[in-house]
Amino acid sequence: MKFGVVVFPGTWSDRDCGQVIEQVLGAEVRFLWHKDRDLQGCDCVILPGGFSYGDHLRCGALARFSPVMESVVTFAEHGGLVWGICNGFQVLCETGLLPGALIRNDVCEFRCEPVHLFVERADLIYTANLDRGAVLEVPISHGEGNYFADAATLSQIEQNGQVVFRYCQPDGLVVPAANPNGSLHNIAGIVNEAGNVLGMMPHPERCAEAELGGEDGLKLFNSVLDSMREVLVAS
Amino acid sequence: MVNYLATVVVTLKQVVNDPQGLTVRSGLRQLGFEEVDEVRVGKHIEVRLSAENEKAARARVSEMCRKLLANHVIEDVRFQVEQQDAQVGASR
Amino acid sequence: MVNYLATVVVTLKQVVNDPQGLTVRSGLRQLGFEEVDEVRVGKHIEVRLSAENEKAARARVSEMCRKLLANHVIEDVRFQVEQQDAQVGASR
Amino acid sequence: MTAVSKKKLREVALSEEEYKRVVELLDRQPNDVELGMIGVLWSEHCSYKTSRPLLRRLPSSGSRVLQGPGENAGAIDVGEGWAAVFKIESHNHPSAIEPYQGAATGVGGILRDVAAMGARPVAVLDSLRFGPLPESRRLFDGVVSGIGGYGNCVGVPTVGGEVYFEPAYAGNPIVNAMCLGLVPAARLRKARAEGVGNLLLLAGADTGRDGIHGASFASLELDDSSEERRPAVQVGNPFLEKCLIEALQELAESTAVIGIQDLGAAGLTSAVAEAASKAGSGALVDVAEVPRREQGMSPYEVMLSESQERMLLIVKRGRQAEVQKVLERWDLHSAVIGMVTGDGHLDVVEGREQVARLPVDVLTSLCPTRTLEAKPPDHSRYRLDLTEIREEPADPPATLLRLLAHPNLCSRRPILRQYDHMVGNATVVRPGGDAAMIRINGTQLGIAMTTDGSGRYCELDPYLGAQIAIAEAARNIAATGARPVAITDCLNFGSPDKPDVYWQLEETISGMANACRALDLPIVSGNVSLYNDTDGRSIYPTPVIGMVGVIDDYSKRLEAGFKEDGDFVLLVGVTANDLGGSHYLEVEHGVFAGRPPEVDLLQERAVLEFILATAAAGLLRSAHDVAEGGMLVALAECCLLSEKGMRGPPLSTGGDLRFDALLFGETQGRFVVSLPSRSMPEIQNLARKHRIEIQMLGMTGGDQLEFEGQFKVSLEEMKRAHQGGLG
Ligand SMILES: Nc1ncnc2c1ncn2[C@@H]1O[C@H](COP(=O)(O)OP(=O)(O)O)[C@@H](O)[C@H]1O
Ligand SMILES: [Mg+2]
Repeated sequence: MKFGVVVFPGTWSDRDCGQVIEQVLGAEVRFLWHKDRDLQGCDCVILPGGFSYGDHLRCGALARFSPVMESVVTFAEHGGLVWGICNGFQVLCETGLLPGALIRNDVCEFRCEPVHLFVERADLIYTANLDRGAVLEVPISHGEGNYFADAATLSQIEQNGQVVFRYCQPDGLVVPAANPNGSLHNIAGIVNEAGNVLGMMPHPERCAEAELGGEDGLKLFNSVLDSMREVLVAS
Repeated sequence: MVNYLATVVVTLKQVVNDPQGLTVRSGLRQLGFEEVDEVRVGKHIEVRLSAENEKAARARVSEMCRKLLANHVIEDVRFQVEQQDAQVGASR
Repeated sequence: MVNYLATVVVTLKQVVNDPQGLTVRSGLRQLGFEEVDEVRVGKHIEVRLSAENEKAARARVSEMCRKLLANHVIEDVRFQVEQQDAQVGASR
Repeated sequence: MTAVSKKKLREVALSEEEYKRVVELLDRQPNDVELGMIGVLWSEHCSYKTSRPLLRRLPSSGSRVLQGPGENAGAIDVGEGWAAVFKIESHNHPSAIEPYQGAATGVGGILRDVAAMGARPVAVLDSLRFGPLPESRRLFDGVVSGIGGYGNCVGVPTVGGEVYFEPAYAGNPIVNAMCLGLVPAARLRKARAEGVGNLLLLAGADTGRDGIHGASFASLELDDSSEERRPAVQVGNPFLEKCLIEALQELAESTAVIGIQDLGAAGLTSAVAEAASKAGSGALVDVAEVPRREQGMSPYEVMLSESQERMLLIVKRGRQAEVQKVLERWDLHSAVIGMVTGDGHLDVVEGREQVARLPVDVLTSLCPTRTLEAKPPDHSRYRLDLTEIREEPADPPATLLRLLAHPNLCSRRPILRQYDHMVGNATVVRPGGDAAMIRINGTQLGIAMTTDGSGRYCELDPYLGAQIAIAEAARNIAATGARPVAITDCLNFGSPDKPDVYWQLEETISGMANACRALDLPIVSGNVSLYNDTDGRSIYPTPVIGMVGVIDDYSKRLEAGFKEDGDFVLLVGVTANDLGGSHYLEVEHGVFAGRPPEVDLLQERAVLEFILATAAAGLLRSAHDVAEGGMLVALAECCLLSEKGMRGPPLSTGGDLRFDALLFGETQGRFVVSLPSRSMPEIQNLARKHRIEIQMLGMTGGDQLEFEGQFKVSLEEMKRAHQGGLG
């Protein structure tokens, strides 16, 4: 099982993801430079957090045109695991691999703080080790994480069950007060219909060690690792 | 080739919330501008380019808008193109 | 009172560095728009307000620009004001 | 003899005597470009002509010091082959005019200083002062989002800082930013233009007409004419800076790079002159080779431009291609703009034409220093007679709540959550308590950091105030279990041309020097910001101390909040009637007066050693220093950070201790700690050994802060007061 972490100019969660994958998870990681097309045989490609191209114009707008993204799109279309975190989620929306867009937080301020996530889908490779209805504590760190989709798209996402995480209270209640950025339907993370492309604003790589204040994020990395091991063994 | 200045205006679609507009509105009201009803904030992008003629310039700018300058999920875009005097051209 | 729509354009002064413009320019060039010479990114702000008449509206918008909408240290600002049909009035 | 107009001299901010000195040194009149270059380098901001003689009093050596003042940043050995590189810098004047960009480019500048040492920047801290809210709202909001805006984009966590609101800063805010970076000690870089024939490579942003005369601007008072100088404010490009930092990291081991110097105040002129001066060499710059952002720039403008996000690399001749390849990988422009020469001169040419030729030492070391008149200010308005003030606060819980809601003491969460304080996966103590701590991944080492200033105390007594700033910073570090090891400082003062301000500067530096020696804390870098005046009124003298501490095993770190129910809570240290300059007097009696608390440096050292010993032995569960607002506020903070209450027997005063001083006085050298009951005997032993007084205050638990039969406040009330303070 090999993780690939894409590095755009302005990406900064690449190193954190790498540290978690290598040192906490004990798995293999390759850094994928934005100018290269080769995904180096990675089984799961992470588009990490940061300010790719300075978030100039719009978050993720310029990153989507990089050579590596051509390969990522093809990889995703063939069922490859593509996991966008924070800026990566924004890139996936700009690319069209995920529906909707992320606009400025309703508070018009950057927010770096822990939030709680209600897990809606436990049947994905990313969430296989979780239970539906579980509550995770994961930090956010963004200025533009306000999920928007037009009414038709939104109802389609909901009908298809594409919402994976919603902002909630520590007790699991999904209420407006638990929404840190104004996202429609408290959406914190969604998948594509096929279930192989996940985008989420919170940073699981920041809470993969008790020393840093929590281990809930590690559960997602472990889910991917465990599920993929099964897949790889089976094939 | 002729130099053109394209002015591209990108605005949030009416159905999209505009947090920045709301913040500016409440800022204005706090400053005593109570007559302000609504504020929406968009982008004003100036692109200097060269093209064969105005029609060609328009076509190219329209393509830029479609490909990069606006996200059509959330934004509307419009632009105008005007010819520039040769010597007003940009630095490099 | 009459409803007005003010369109305020805030641009960085020509001498001021525009990092966003530089990035968009190199993005456009990488996308094959090599004819692009310079890009500058500013703000397009739409303010709906009510006022006695157009002159009063202009005076107020001018004050808003000075006090909040632009920082004259680094930005230039210009605006225009037009009357709105009553029924087109703002949403809230 | 002045063949130069007064107007021109004013433009370059040189006095007539200074101009005479220039002519003497050169043995001729400088041309316009030369005059401009000398003008900026002889400005207070670049030359430290007023403060330099005083700064020599500060101790700067010690067993851990790898690099003292004189380079882009200081460096200390933190163990296991790692060096911590750090410096603090002011951006007060630009922030006053354009708060967002002023603060943002302040962060950008300090990141480059650290990156130029070869280090990866891993933490930012800030120290801010504004006039009171709500009038200062716009400045405050703009500065906070500017600091966050830059740091968040670059991906360096902002892990700490401080902010205070006082009328004295209304016209002239203070915006200081500190950065700490890490680098294997063997790879520390220096800013030296060594080796005749080696090349000067300018990398990063293209050069525009930004901030020409920014350095002299920072050395002038703010008045109405500042309006015209406004283009001195620049727009930062954190994205480009991030790429620059990554490229430098890729070049970390390259032997092709001889030296690195960031471009800050006075742009190319300063960078090249400094790098040549440090190496005892000379340099030739061809301005025609400098990549421009704008057309038609004159050599003068190119040499003085303060465009951000640029770095000067001194590269081995013939090896520029391999360096440029790395820069190109990050889409960074670069150009060879000159070379190192051996004749001790800085030559500026434009193509074939000579534009300027100046001895490097005229630009740097030969700038005449100034010794000014010092006179203590009239302090009669600060006289305080405690006998006129009743000793018992009428309603201690109400006073406590008012203190907790005071903008200077309330929760900083509305600020901290705008800063990414977690990126890097290393922040093991988050901001909000005392010092923050980051770990060095791959080791057990923890680095604690804090910034502390003491403008209020310094206004009342700069000598004492300076000592308090250092002692308080040391307590903040020790409260995490880390040993304080070194300092960077930023001296924010009014115009030194005023005798009372110069006196304050002298007194402050003496106080700092004294405290540093007593606590064995070298100052390895720093910055001086003078002329913080508006309309003739100076800010409070405000030394800001950035302190760094080290703990060998971060798993033994402590935090300020209580941890468990049923733990003992102790007050460490002795309390005296220290109400002078206290927030209590201000909030309860509307008085800002008196003499600040005395700092007994020997006692201070003993208390620090005691805390470190008990932390190292694993006896404590939490530690928090007692500072503004006194003991009761400290206890409330321990409760708020943990959402746990505390309950104890009624408090009593012995001897001539006043009850208000016990609750709210700001006596130095004190901590509030919590510990499991089984630690008690061992703590008592250590206290005896270190000759430290400890006093049992109560036990953790419940949902109120209560002294039985005396008074109580609920956690909920305290939380509401504390959280709402910034509006
Ligand atoms: N108050 C101070 N205490 C100690 N060192 C100082 C102080 N002020 C300046 N220095 C040192 O003097 C040198 C020049 O400072 P400065 O001009 O601010 O550097 P730069 O231009 O590289 O940012 C630096 O090495 C700095 O650390
Ligand atoms: Mg420097």
